[in-house]
Amino acid sequence: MAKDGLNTEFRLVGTRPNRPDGLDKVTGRARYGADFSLPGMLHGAVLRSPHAHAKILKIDTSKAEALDGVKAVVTRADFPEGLEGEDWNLQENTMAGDKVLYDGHAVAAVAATSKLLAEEAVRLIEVEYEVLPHVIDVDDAIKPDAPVIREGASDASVPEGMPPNVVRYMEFGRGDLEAGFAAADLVRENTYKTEATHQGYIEPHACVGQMGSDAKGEMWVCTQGQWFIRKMCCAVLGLEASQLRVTPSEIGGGFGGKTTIFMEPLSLALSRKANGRPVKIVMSRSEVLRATGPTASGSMDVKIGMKKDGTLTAARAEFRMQGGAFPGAPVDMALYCGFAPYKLDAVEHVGYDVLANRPKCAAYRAPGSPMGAFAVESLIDEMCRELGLDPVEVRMKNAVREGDQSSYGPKFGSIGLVEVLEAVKGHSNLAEPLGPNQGRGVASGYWFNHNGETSVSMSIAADGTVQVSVGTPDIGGSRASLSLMVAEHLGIPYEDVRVNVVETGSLGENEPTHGSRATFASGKAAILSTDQAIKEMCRRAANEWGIDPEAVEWADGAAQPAGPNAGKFPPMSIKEIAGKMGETGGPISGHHESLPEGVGASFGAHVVDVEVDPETGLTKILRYLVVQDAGRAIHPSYVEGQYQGGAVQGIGWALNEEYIYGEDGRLQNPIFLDYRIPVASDLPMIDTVIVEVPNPGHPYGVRGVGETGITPPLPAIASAIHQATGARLRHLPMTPQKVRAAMKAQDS
Amino acid sequence: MAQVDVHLWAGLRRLTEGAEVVTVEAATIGEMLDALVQAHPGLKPILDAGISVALNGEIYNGARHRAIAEGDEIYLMQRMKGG
Amino acid sequence: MNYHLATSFEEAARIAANAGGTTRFLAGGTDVLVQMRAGMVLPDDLIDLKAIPGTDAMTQLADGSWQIGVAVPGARLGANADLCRDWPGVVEGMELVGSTQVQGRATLTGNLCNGSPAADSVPGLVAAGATVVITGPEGSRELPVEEVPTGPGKTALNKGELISEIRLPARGDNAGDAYLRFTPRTEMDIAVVGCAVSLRLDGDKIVEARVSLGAVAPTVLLVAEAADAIIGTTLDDAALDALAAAASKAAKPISDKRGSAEYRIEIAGVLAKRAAKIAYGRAKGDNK
Amino acid sequence: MSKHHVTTTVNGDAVEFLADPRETLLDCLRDHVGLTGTKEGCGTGDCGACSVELDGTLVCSCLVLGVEANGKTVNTIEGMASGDALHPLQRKFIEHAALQCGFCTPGILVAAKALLDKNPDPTEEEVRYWLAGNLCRCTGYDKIIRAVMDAAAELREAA
Repeated sequence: MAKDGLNTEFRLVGTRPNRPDGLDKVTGRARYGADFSLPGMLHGAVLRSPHAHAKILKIDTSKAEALDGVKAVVTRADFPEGLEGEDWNLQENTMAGDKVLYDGHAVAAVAATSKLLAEEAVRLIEVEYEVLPHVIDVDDAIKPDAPVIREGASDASVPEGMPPNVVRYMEFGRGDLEAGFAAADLVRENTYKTEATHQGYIEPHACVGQMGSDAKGEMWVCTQGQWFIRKMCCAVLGLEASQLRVTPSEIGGGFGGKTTIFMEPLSLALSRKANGRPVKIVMSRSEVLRATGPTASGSMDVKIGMKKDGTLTAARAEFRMQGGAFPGAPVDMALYCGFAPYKLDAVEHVGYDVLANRPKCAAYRAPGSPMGAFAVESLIDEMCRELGLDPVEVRMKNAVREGDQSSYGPKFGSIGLVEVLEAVKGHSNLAEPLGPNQGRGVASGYWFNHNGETSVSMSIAADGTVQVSVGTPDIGGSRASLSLMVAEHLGIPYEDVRVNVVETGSLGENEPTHGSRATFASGKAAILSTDQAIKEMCRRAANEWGIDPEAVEWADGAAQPAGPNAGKFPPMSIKEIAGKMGETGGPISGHHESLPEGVGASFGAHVVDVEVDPETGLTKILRYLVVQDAGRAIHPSYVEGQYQGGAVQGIGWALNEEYIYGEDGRLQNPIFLDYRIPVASDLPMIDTVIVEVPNPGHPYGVRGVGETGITPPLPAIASAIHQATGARLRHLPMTPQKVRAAMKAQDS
Repeated sequence: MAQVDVHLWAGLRRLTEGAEVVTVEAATIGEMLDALVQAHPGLKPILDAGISVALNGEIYNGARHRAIAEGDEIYLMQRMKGG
Repeated sequence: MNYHLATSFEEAARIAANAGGTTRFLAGGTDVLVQMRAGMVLPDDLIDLKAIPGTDAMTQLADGSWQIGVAVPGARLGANADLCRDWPGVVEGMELVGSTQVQGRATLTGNLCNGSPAADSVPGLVAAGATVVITGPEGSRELPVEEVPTGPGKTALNKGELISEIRLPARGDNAGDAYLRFTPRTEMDIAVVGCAVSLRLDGDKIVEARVSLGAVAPTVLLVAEAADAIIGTTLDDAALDALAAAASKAAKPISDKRGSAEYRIEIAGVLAKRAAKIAYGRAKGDNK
Repeated sequence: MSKHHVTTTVNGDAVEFLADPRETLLDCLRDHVGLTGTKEGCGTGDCGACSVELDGTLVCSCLVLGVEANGKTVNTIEGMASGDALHPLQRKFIEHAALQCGFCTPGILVAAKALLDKNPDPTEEEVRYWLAGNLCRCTGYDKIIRAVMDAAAELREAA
């Protein structure tokens, strides 16, 4: 399969050693966000709006301030003015200004000598509101007469005359759409809706912030990106970035939701007001659900033309998404990813980013892609059924290959969609017979994967072991995969490499662990850093041997004469070189920083079998198969883990997860009891097939595997339910009640 | 200095007198973006708000320094973000 | 908040009767602590009952009836083979309350006193004909379980009163009970609808039955019409249809985040049929 | 609002602390005893991250008051390994890659141990239902279930 000509014989890459952080994590020693404490530390609590939309007329904090043990209270008045663009959005979301924009919007914060005291003080803060009309649903929010959430929030992309809550507008495509639809034997158009879901990481946001009157500060925080935290906190508080040092804790899940700030600036603002005493803030679960995350909700029209043989002739998508009270719904990514698996000559995309009275949406695993896939893949499946075509064959027939123009514009480089679909066709799950009330669904999914600013350092210790400093927090096992690659590259044991996720003072800026970039980008940079050290070790050996450094090469963990002409010397191991580096020129290290190039996109396809209880509409997942192109699986266990975890998040989104709002605009399900993420007994084992079409842009062929897996479950399950019941659900989640209603509508 | 065709998204046509592909002379992504604004000043707020550039299929946020060459495939895209 | 560790029900009643502010009794704590955490209830006085002798006891009397202490957690009901044999529907109702962890704490009495119409353990108790002993400043009284809740979050207990024991009647021969609930997830969920059926057979014929529905009205219902639909039958298809119709007719639910009224009415009938079949099978000696 | 003096045994050690009666056992373990291995994911008994054993019974420590632990024994994740020797469940979790972020892991290990102590030969379905109160958002549970089943098998062989 080495179509890029990469070496496929590896000593370590592709093996499954124990993860380096495993012992700490099974013994309770690993330190997460809420596990840090400092001497003199205070505890913070946040007062949040009970209204979806209201003017703040007055905030009276005097009773709270008078409470014994309360050391600081902050409101928006404590923040600098004059911010613009996304900086203003972040500040406004951190702490409400003139208006509260959603249920859960922060209004004030308190630091006190105990958590209980801080909570008591919060209850003593009196806020006068003038409640305003609110809007929750995206199709309501886009109406011309909808309550206006913020005047002047639209950017230059929005033409005159659009409804007031449309803040971004986009339109792109190519080809002759009319001719394409005319050439089709079947043209179908439908509307699909998805509800907002939360990333649902089990660890609530937590931080300890400390800042004195000199505006020098420190922060310990659970985050996907310490430099993002630094940049955003400094923007919101008007601080100098280099004066704030941010140390990432172990992170208890993120899935995109920990790439931005929420209450982190509050801890710094409170600390500064409390004479520099550190302030810990730990969110409750209901705060997490009301005021962080979630993803956008979408309302999506899709129109597709198909020939009798399954060939797609034209496609059009018009997506409307709300991402809360701020711009940023991933309608763009949804449009880019929706048709990405298909070769199309005529395609048009239209997107609206719409404000609504909900929390500011944050990235969630392949942001936008699951919604786009739900709409597009569902319609493709409906048309396959109507024409009596095999859904896998239709996907194969229209599959994009290397060199094809993507639906969104640029040509694809090396991709593995065809290989993925071949693996699906050959899998035994497709041969399993289906019984009554059972159905099977297939869908594809896409994610670009991402590069991003990356800075990595490595150094050789005197005993020949190696430490690597990276800036991408390890969420799913990246320290294991990075260690494997560096050890492979150096020709040393896996155990001899320690990868540390370091604080902002230790490296240049790094983008967070997001977009499936950590193993790709930090991995590539780690290897390039290692190359510098290898070059230096070869030079030291050459010096010792008295030969030209060019005549030394690195192999099997040692410097070796390159070829017979270089002279006869026994290999000089890394341990030997390291042991005397003090006498041969000092420390040996390597460093690399760049915007790494060579990102390889990842396609996947899922097959799900379900059984639907015809009397209750309850869907049970019987079998689940994930097939995805990893490029190369550095540590296959953690690649499988990404596939399985992504699939189960998608299953939750498809079946039960949703933000439920009351008439009053308040979130009705801000606890895990009612925000129903899948539990162990809801699921079967999740079968995986790792397809490896190596990415030529990475030394070991890595593509990035984190995101694609959340995408196909939404449409795949809808299609399986269709087959099981005859009813097509076009509005997520497919709760038992909705499935039952659709079945009844089908009967009548 | 290379002459390159920059593919915009269709929604920007109203800012470019109807052009969806704009040909500019530039040696880097940064020069390319500046040349776009020079040719069509209406694009400035869009570019300032943050976009991504797909250069031969590789998607960049920022990277104004990145060299471009004759014949490169260039698409402007909405700002890329990941989870 | 004052924390009291009472050593007798009389003492607990006295503390509660004399308390000025918000008072809560603490047994398993799986509702009270959640309410405290959410700031919904901030008690001034919290009276822990677990030090009262007998609250952790579960006894079968000579007449076959059962006395269950107010602090006996769900996990212990399930671990008692005799109780599981006599009242499997009561046990399975309690076992559906929360997770394994919650089962280590949550109690029948707490689930009842929380006053939720969706409480999973209550329909089983109602169908079983269970009663509670209430201790208060004025002495003790006994009340059928179905009369304890008076509305969502409300009970028939007066100030200073608390439940001191749950009584389950003797099971007797040729009888069986069952509880089923419907939830979108397999576990960790609140009933959209719950239904318990308890019945006794003479040969193949049902001679006694009680049917109870949860989450379809402000309180858990005892539905006599549903019982009447199957008494005197062998639970044939016609009887099952009549049962479902009676259950659906008795259901007067609201529409909320957990389900629409229309859906709940329909599911009440579905669950009644399914629960009756299980109870019938158990009465026939099925080992389920 | 006086604090209560609480005497307990935690992981075999005698421990004393002062608890506000509103503080949960979870708060007390983390803030007063210094054992932060037990995690808070929800505070409402819905996620299982705070699982501990209280007098041998598996409970959510967020649903127990600190004062209720007086005179009782508490076992947490920190007491699961004996010295250097990991419990087979801990070892199998590492070997099977049954954790990603690891935040739910302590609670799942404590809960799984309680299961295997009671039922050394559980079926997959029994494991799934026993652990239904332990939410994991990273793994999709697959590798967790496999690790528990494998640890059970190893423990049975050793027994």
